[in-house]
Amino acid sequence: MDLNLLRKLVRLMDRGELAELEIEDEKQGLRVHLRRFEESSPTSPTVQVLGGGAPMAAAPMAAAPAGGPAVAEPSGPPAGTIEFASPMVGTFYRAASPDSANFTEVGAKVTADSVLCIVEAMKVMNEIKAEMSGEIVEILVENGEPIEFGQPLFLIKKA
Amino acid sequence: MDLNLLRKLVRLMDRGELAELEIEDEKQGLRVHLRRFEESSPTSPTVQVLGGGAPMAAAPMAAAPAGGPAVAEPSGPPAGTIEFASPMVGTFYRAASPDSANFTEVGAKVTADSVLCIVEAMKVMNEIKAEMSGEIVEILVENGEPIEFGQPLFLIKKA
Amino acid sequence: MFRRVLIANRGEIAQRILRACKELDIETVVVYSEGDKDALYLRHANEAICIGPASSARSYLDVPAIISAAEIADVEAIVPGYGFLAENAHFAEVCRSCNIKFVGPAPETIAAVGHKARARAMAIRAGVPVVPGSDGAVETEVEALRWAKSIGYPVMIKAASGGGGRGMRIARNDPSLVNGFHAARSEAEACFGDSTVYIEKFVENPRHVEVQILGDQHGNIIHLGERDCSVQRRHQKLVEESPSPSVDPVLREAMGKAAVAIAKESNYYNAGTVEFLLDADKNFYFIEVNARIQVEHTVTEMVTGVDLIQAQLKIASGEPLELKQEDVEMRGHAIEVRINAEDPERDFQPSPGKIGLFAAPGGPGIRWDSHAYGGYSVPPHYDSMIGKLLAHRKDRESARRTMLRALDEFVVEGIKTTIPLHSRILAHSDFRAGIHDTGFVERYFAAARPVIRGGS
Amino acid sequence: MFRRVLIANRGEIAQRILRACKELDIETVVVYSEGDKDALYLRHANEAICIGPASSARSYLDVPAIISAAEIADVEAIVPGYGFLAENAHFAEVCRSCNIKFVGPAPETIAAVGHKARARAMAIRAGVPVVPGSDGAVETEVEALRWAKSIGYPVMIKAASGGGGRGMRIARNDPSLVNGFHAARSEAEACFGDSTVYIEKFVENPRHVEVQILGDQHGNIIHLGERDCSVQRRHQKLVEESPSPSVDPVLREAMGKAAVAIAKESNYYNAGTVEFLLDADKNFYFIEVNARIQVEHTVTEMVTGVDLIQAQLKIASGEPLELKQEDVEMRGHAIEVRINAEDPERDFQPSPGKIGLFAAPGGPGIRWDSHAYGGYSVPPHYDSMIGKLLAHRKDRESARRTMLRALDEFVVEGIKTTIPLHSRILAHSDFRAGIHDTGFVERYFAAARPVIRGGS
Repeated sequence: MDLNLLRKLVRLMDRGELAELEIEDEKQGLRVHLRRFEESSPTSPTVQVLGGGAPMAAAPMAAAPAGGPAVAEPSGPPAGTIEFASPMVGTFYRAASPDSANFTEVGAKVTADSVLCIVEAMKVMNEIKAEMSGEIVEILVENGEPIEFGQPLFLIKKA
Repeated sequence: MDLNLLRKLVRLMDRGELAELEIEDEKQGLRVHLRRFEESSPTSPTVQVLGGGAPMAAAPMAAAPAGGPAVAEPSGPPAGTIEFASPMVGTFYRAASPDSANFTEVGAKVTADSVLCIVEAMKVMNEIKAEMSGEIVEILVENGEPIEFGQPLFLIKKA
Repeated sequence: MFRRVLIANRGEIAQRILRACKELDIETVVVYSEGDKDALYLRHANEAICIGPASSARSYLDVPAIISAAEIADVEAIVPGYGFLAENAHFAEVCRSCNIKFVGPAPETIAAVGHKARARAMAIRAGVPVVPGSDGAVETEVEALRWAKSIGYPVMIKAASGGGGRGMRIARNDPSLVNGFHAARSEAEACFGDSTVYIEKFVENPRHVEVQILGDQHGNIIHLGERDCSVQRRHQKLVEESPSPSVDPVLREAMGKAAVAIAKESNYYNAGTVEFLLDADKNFYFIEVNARIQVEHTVTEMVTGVDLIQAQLKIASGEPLELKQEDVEMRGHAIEVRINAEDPERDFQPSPGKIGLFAAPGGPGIRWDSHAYGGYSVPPHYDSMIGKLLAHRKDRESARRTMLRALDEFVVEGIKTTIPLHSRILAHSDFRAGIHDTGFVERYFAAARPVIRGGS
Repeated sequence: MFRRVLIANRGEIAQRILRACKELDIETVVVYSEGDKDALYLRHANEAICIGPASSARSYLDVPAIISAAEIADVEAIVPGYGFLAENAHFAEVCRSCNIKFVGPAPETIAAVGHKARARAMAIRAGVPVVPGSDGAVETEVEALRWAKSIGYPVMIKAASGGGGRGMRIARNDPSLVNGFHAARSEAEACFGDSTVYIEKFVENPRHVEVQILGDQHGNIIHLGERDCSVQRRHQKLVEESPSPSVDPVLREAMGKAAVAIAKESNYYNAGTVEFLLDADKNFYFIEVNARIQVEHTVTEMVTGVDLIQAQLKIASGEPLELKQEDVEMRGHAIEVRINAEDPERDFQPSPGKIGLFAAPGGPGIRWDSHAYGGYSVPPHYDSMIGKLLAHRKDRESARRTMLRALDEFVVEGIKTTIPLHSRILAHSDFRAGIHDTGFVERYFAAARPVIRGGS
């Protein structure tokens, strides 16, 4: 049982305001069912895990990577906006340090020189600039999240 | 377990204002069911996605009947004629013996009972009858030639 | 060696024979039905002859059509593979009368070993244990009790005309024997119009272990160790391996000697298999002789390094065996799984159709025997097996792991296959421990079967 | 053993490493460029991370991108495969500083064996023969004549700054040496602005024979016999085999000992290769050490039964070697051909594009290592190799025949490949006799080359 995975799933539910999440991964012999309290009571998600449906700890092989099945690719950005993709693989930070203010927020106007975020790669903090003028419509990744090359970070409505 | 895929799905739900999302990808052995908190909007559509390309969606029942696809047949006989195919594998003879006259010739009229040729198989001389009325337009194989099952032997213009 | 032979089969075994012939520099003529006319392996033969429509009865089982093809193609021998006409003594006889070599045993041998009672008698003459039994009709309760006492419980009461499990009763003591005797007789009368029953020792939780033999036309016979085929579903083998996890060198030698003794008794030549049941106490009992190459010959090829199809061809052409018994060495461990176009989720119903994306496994330790490829249409007319996947590694656990990773990387779209079932079988703790018996699949994977039933 | 590793490569070797990891129960993270994003093997990894655009310089050769991926994926080790960063001492150093195990030798070893002069000195210290030569600039005719006398004719005069055959002269006697000396100097001056030349023994019609070694981090080093890679085109290997038809057991032991001595001299651990030239009189001369797994490691795997990628992983994780030298046994003969997406009819120009109908060979004795399948698009950005086909049989002639039938049944539509060329190479009488040398392909198959030249 991978607790890390569960933590990530719960975080995902929180961010996506999910009430319920069910996953069955036959290859991993894994079934996960998570349900959160309905709106009113705020915290403590109820977690129910049904592990190892398969006879043995089945071959520890895994599921689809990014760029796998066609269903994985959601339709593309909403009309009038463009996805701002990460120019490198690394860790995404919204601020220069834990104490600093975020570089940008939803609704903020940005110009070509505006720093949008930092991507840390090999201990180097790379400031990522907007390189266009526009307005931040959505921030697609969480502070501290690992990101791939080419992964969309922001939705920007171009000026 | 592909967290990226899940993240994208949650974002998709968010954008599309989906309350619930279910995916079954048999190829990946993966089933995902996500449900979001009911929001004020009364009509939350239940969306069910059956994904993974079209592997099992495509009905796995064989198409090709015994005769095989018609397209495989090269161009086909000239208009108004039909190909008379060998009902067995063997050796084709135009006459009952080297001294006898041929059973038929180009231009001859035949009826259902007319013997067209002999196919020798396992030392047995099988008389092959026309089983239709018509006129011999062309003889497609040579005397003494080995022939396959289904090989066209004559072109006949049906009466 | 033959200059030119005819391959009287289809699918993976036709492909397998083609490969052996090419490596021996033998010209090949392959016959095919209209149902197989687009198969890629036909391209690899020197000649391909259509012998009939898709129906097996009018093509691959049609003796005159095949002999006629052999005559017009002017071949010296016919290679039958398995299934179809491979164990048909009449066909072997016709080949002989047409002066065409049949790549298999003599017709007399096929007939003898194919007859259950004669084969059993042969085994007894050869001093090989058979499942103890009454060897004939048991008429009365008293007789039944006498036989049960001499054989020892548990015993099985079987209808002489029976089949498919009907008219069969297991008895573990005298009262259940008496009840079972009458019940079996009534059922046999009702089902088959013949109340005759006989009594046999009931072998509990047996393993299916078979010995590969090779005999030439000069009286030399050797064995190439055993295969374990205990992973079966309704007597259909699903997974085979060599060596058997239940057989040690002493038992191997005993079973090998028994197999060779039976083969000698029947003047056997060709590749062949002697099948045994192995009980929990490592007693083995002769079941039958398969007078042909078998689907699972491949696992023996991997561990011994002997090409059995090439060996068959050499034997049929009159060459003496290249190996003596002491030259046979088993190296490593091989596991084979049968990839069938079937849906294990729906009672294994056939799943013919066009294959889309297709990527067979490869890499170290993997062998793949198949005629399938992306774009191939699995015809609905024949056996559903589309290939055999083998893993050969230095020991059983390594072979099992290699097989699991191979199954995991196998991509077949468009049809259902037994691939996911095999992943579950190989991951099962009983299989891993090598303690599974012939009831293993029904016991643990039955649930996967009748989820949805068709209309009938 | 590692719990989780990153695979810093692509194509067939990424696939190969994935397989080894799965069999060892190691979780895998594979990095990929946008040019490879649709590759099927990415699905088999636990995680796949895009690290850059198709250009190698910005993806598979981009050290920060790969290290960054390793950090966010939280792996214990990086497996480099061959090519790209596999023999980059700086990269190995960065891994060490980031506390990530590099699955290869120590950075110091990579640097030492990668330096031509240092490697040569190391071989001399280890008592291993190197190609005899002046070991430095030859300034005058008199010096040249003295060296030629001590080395023995034929000799080669080479430009110190040279490459690609320019500034090189072969001399077979004193007058041609004097002429060649001056000609080479002028040419070297003209071409490289540096007239310095040196003199080396000219090894005529050599065979390329290399020895596979395995060393652990505890000082144990063994060799796994040799590979013969004499079938080359412009120093690109096309066909490899083991054992070499030119090496007998006595020579094998001598070359093996030499390889191990050099490895010890450089404190080598990991899988590695020591390359030699073998002349017609069976004298061998050290050329270089390849401090990585090689493309053709597979032929050694087939004949020894050792999984070299698994061995690399075990070594890097600190395990001692499982085998001692006396446990190494070579069994049978393996031949490998490289299937490249190239057009041998058009000077081997790359032939990327989408594969249509695709059916790889299978059956007994065949191993197929590839990431390709029907529908796969061979990207134009990388090496043209799409797979390695191996035949392993009991002896060389059987392996050759198996390979020929496998090449014959190989169907690849949509792109051009080296398959037809390999059929011609393996059918050639010199190859069959095993008497081919490194000039073999240019000598007999040159006609196939310059039929049509591109625009440049």
